[in-house]
Amino acid sequence: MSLTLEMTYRDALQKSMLEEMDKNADVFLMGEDIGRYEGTFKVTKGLFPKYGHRRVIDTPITEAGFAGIATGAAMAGLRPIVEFMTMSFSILALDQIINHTAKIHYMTNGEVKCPIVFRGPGGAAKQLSAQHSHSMEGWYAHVPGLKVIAPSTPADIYGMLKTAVADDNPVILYENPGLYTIKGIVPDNPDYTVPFGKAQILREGKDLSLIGYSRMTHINLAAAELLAKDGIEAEVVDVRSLLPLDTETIYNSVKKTHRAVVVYEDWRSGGFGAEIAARIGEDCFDDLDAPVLRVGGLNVPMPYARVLELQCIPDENDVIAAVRKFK
Amino acid sequence: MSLTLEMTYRDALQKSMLEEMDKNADVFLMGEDIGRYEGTFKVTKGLFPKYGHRRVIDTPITEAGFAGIATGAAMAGLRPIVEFMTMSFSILALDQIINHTAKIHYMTNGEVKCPIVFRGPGGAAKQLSAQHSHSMEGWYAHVPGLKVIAPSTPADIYGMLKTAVADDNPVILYENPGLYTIKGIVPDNPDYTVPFGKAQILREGKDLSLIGYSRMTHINLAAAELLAKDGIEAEVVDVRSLLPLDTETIYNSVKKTHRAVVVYEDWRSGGFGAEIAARIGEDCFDDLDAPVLRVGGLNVPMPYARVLELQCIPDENDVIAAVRKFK
Amino acid sequence: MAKQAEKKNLELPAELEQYYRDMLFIRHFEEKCNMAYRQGKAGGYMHVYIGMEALAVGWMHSIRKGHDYVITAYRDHAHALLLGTSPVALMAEIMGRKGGTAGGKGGSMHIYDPKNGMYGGWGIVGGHVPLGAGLAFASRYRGDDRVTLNFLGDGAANQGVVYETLNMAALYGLPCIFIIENNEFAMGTRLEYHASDPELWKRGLPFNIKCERIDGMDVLQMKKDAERIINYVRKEGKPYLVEIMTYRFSGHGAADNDRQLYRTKEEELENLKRDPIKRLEQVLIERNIANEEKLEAIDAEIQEIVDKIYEEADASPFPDVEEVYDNIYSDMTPEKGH
Amino acid sequence: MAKQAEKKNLELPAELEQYYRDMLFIRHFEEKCNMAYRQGKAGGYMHVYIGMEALAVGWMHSIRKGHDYVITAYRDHAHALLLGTSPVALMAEIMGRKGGTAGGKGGSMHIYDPKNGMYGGWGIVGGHVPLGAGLAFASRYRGDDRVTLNFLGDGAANQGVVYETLNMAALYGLPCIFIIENNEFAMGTRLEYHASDPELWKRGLPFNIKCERIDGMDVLQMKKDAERIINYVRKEGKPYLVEIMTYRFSGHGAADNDRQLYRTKEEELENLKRDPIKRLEQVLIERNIANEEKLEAIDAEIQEIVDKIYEEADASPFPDVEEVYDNIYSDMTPEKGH
Ligand SMILES: Cc1ncc(C[n+]2csc(CCOP(=O)(O)OP(=O)(O)O)c2C)c(N)n1
Ligand SMILES: Cc1ncc(C[n+]2csc(CCOP(=O)(O)OP(=O)(O)O)c2C)c(N)n1
Ligand SMILES: [Mg+2]
Ligand SMILES: [Mg+2]
Repeated sequence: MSLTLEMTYRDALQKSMLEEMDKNADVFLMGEDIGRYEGTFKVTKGLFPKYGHRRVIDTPITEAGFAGIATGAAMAGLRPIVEFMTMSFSILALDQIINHTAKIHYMTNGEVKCPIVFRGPGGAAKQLSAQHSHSMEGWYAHVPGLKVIAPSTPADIYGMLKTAVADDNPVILYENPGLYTIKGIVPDNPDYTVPFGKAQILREGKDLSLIGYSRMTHINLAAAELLAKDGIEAEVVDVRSLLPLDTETIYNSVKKTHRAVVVYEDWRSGGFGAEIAARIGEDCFDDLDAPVLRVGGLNVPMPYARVLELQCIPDENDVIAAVRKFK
Repeated sequence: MSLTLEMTYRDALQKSMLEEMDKNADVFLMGEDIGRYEGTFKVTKGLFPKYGHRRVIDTPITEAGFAGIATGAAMAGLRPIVEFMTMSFSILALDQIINHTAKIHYMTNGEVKCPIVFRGPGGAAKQLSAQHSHSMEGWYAHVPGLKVIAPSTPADIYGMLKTAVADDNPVILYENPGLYTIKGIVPDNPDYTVPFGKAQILREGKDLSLIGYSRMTHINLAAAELLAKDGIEAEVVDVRSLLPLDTETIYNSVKKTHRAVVVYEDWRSGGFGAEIAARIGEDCFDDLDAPVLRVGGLNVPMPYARVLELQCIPDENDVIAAVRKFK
Repeated sequence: MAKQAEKKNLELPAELEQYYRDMLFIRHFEEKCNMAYRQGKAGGYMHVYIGMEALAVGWMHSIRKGHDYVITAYRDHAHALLLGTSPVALMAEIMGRKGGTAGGKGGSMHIYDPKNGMYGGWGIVGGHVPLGAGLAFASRYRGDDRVTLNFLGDGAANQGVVYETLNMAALYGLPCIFIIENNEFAMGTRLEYHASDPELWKRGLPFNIKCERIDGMDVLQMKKDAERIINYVRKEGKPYLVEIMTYRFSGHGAADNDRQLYRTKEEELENLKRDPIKRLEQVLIERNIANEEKLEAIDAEIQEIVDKIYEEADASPFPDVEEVYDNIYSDMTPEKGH
Repeated sequence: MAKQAEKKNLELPAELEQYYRDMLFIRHFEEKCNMAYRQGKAGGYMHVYIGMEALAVGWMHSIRKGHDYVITAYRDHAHALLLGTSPVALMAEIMGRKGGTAGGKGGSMHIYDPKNGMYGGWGIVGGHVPLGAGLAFASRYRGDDRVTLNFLGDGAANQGVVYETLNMAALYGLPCIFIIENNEFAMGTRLEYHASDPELWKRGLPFNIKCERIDGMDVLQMKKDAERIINYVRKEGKPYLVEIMTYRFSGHGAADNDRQLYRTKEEELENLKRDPIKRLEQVLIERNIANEEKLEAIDAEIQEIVDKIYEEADASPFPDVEEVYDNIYSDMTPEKGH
């Protein structure tokens, strides 16, 4: 038996869910077309045949309703994993999630716990246009009572999903359609977990810090590669967890490099990158040799035409262009 | 006939709506208990008797439904003003507002306009606890396609409501329960308007800039008074309009004072103040003598007990405490 | 024929007296709440159940307390009291005290007592309805025999999420009873202005859910119907929808002090004749279970108990300011400070 | 008896031929769309109407085009074509071109053509339904005599906002027809797995809305029913709900290539027998309006037109990158840049 496996982000997520279902009979899945249809992004493929309709539950297209039902089930002690076909559809369930799920523990002063995971892909896929391309992680990370994670690698999604299922609080797992097919090494250990609130340095560098999460971490890695050719050593900080946010690791990187670029796919204005940038500005002021720059998605409802859509989503060239602004 | 009147924020808003309804037969009001019951915050008092149920429409408690119906009516050329009893309830209508209303103009490439105003009080009133105390302005100001305003004075709500009604785009008017009873001078001129995208300096000062909007502007003014006693001259920047955001006025103030505190009632982490702070950090780096500080609401679901609630909402002492951090 | 049998007055005297005491206790408890509000000892939004007591009493006496699940909106004092929640802790919560059911964090609208089966206490109109179905979902998932009582208002019955929930409850076979407390008003909006068909029991029709309309001002009838329906749901593992006709004697909430905006004094007086407490008083007298004197004694006794509850709650401390950060999460605290 | 009268074949031959041409045009147009998608010329989510043509044809021939309002979800090509939207502009939109109905910004799911009464083209399941009621609201507000056709899917019929809208439509008396296109599937979920009662026409029952179920595979019957209902709604100024039984022959969207996950080949073959185009062909032949030869000629003619449309669209330019900022607002641009 090997100690690691190579697999895609999608497979790592699937394997992680499957193992958690095997471990704990209270864990079940709920979502649109996740059972018989295997999920639109095929993340739940194979789970319906194995667990049947009792534990892999196809729902009507009623996001608010099933988010609420799953939340109620969690209040009663079950541990649901709810898939949103895309995070854009979770907007219909926001009242349930932010005004109910997130507040149960506080409003009951700890009497009722709500161990639930909401997951699904956020951000742009390919030409899904304005109504289907929302990044929602910043909205969720704004809400006390929720935890929000956005892993970028197969190992991390594997380990963080497990942490999420074990957590007694509601967790939002923000995926990204562009991540499902990327490959990576994953520990072959069903007890492997990755804690929340720990950022990681995926590439060391001394000249500047590229700070991002989810798919943007890969953009940052690619940008760092290119910058290295010009002798610029970028440190890549993979934030992984937005709430709790590991400011320590972020700040330490900035203290070392004195320059930071925060990269996120969500609309630039008011995205969670603004929070990260504002905190760095507040707490690392004396360490900064240059303004904290941000690279975000264009402030535009996502257009359909590929040529326009590509304009909207940050890529390594946008990151490099930002870096070039540092004198 | 006097050229100005003294009146409350509530009365100024009411007068403004009434005048706009008189001017344009396409303007109508919609919302819960706004007609016969006169509105929970009594903003629409007197309008039902005057205009009847055709133009002052009591709705069922179905926020998504009536936000959508009003949006459809706006698509057909009417000019609805929709009241949310509190902005917390607008969460139920978010899919309509951010995924439909905000995107119509773009998705139709300008073929369909959507002249609609959504308004209501956001933030804490008094002991309404966790589910009723949301500040929503930051969420809306994150969404391209919407305009978001948060006036702090009777004159501004009077003039900006008129600008909003005349606007061919969806406008979110963020009020605050604490503002309704404050008084101020209002021009006695039904054609008075206040443009969007223009911040104003409500108090000049050379030592630091207090940047805020809505009720927090009054907190900033109060803090500035107290600071003045200690010889510290704070400039108070009333942002008024979050989207579009008048960075020019903000930056000019910061360039003058070299120190900025951004003050907002919403949860500190991920609130719109983070965006303002991040932009100042990005664009005024060389002008800053100290980090851009933020004063926000505690990252806590609003508790009921008054002693706890008061902890959560920023007041002048919190602003002063932040200012004291400047060496 | 079933009706015939029911007419036989099968209730024991002690039972009837208990219903009477319960209704009266709720009534006096909430009059006290109103007083506390007027004195500034309670704040926020506070909604009393005055006039509607028979409804909750009928249902709560028909479930297995502490076993079955109960959930409702913000008009929640009666439900908690009947389930066995400490009235002192409840009053303390309403007054924002440390010893309240939620340590003063929830207030009147957010009463929870899960050990007794009370799952809130929710402020968003209609928002808790799927949560209730979720409790029932857990019962079905586990194969236990719990029933969930899912109370909602006539106004709430319009919210979209309620229909979504009805569909799923029937689709998954959830042992959940949707109980529409039709008190004829949603805040200041009369039933016929908010519901295109005021017969709200019909809301079950499209979903293959049994549904009916019942009078909620007669506690004895309420009790019988509640029992019948609960038995059905427990046995069949299917949802049920009932519309219960009632009336709130008070304003919508404690801050609603101009009821004339939406109803006349005459209408109120007319409805006061349906007072469920008065109605049961007559039964007690007719059946020789009590006389005027005894009723007065009970009233005085309950009034005294309620006074004590209030005093005890009022003597209890407020939360400490540091508690503001407690229990946002089970295991961590968010970034502190303004 | 009304049925008897309807059996009299009142349609003129030219009318029948037009329905046939329209259905065939939609069919071929969308086959072309599928081809464009396979070739990577169209992207995103794209949903064709193949098998359902009789439905839209019946309704669109019964309204006053350019006067009445039409709104639907993302399965929207047929509705636009029938209203008179330029097929080249439509194809160009599907291919993300500058000359598309929305300049390439919307794509297949977001087709608008307000001058012709086409108000989209919406991607959130159920989300457009209140918008449609809002269009009807404008008609009522203005006192004009427009009718709104508000199309939605069987899956969409579960969304909460739909019920909220039904209630308000009836409450306010909106001239809006809710047309449930029941094609038996919501993506990969079969009707009986998503609706607790598969008779979706019942969704109107709680709201005092007239409602019924109709066959949507026979264009002639569809036309008659559509006319009858539209006349009623225009005259009465009240909403109406109809469930129309149809079937989608294709996958849910162009990317759905494993239909076996949710239905068998046999079921598909069985349903192909209901093909509305084949059915009308038979009528045309029976009534001696056309023979095989003529039908083939029409087919070839339409195929050629569609080929030309495609070529023209395909030859048209892509949007310029700067256009990305156009029309977010009518009068301003948000902060630019990444
Ligand atoms: C989503 C939402 N919208 C509006 C409100 C404000 N509100 C609180 S109670 C209420 C009336 C509800 O009436 P009903 O459901 O009949 O319950 P009742 O108060 O009569 O018990 C309203 C409009 C709210 N709390 N939540
Ligand atoms: C709110 C929302 N949830 C999920 C989706 C994904 N989705 C798109 S179409 C669809 C199926 C809809 O089925 P139905 O309403 O029957 O329409 P049909 O596709 O059959 O025409 C789903 C689940 C969506 N677009 N919006
Ligand atoms: Mg009511
Ligand atoms: Mg369908």
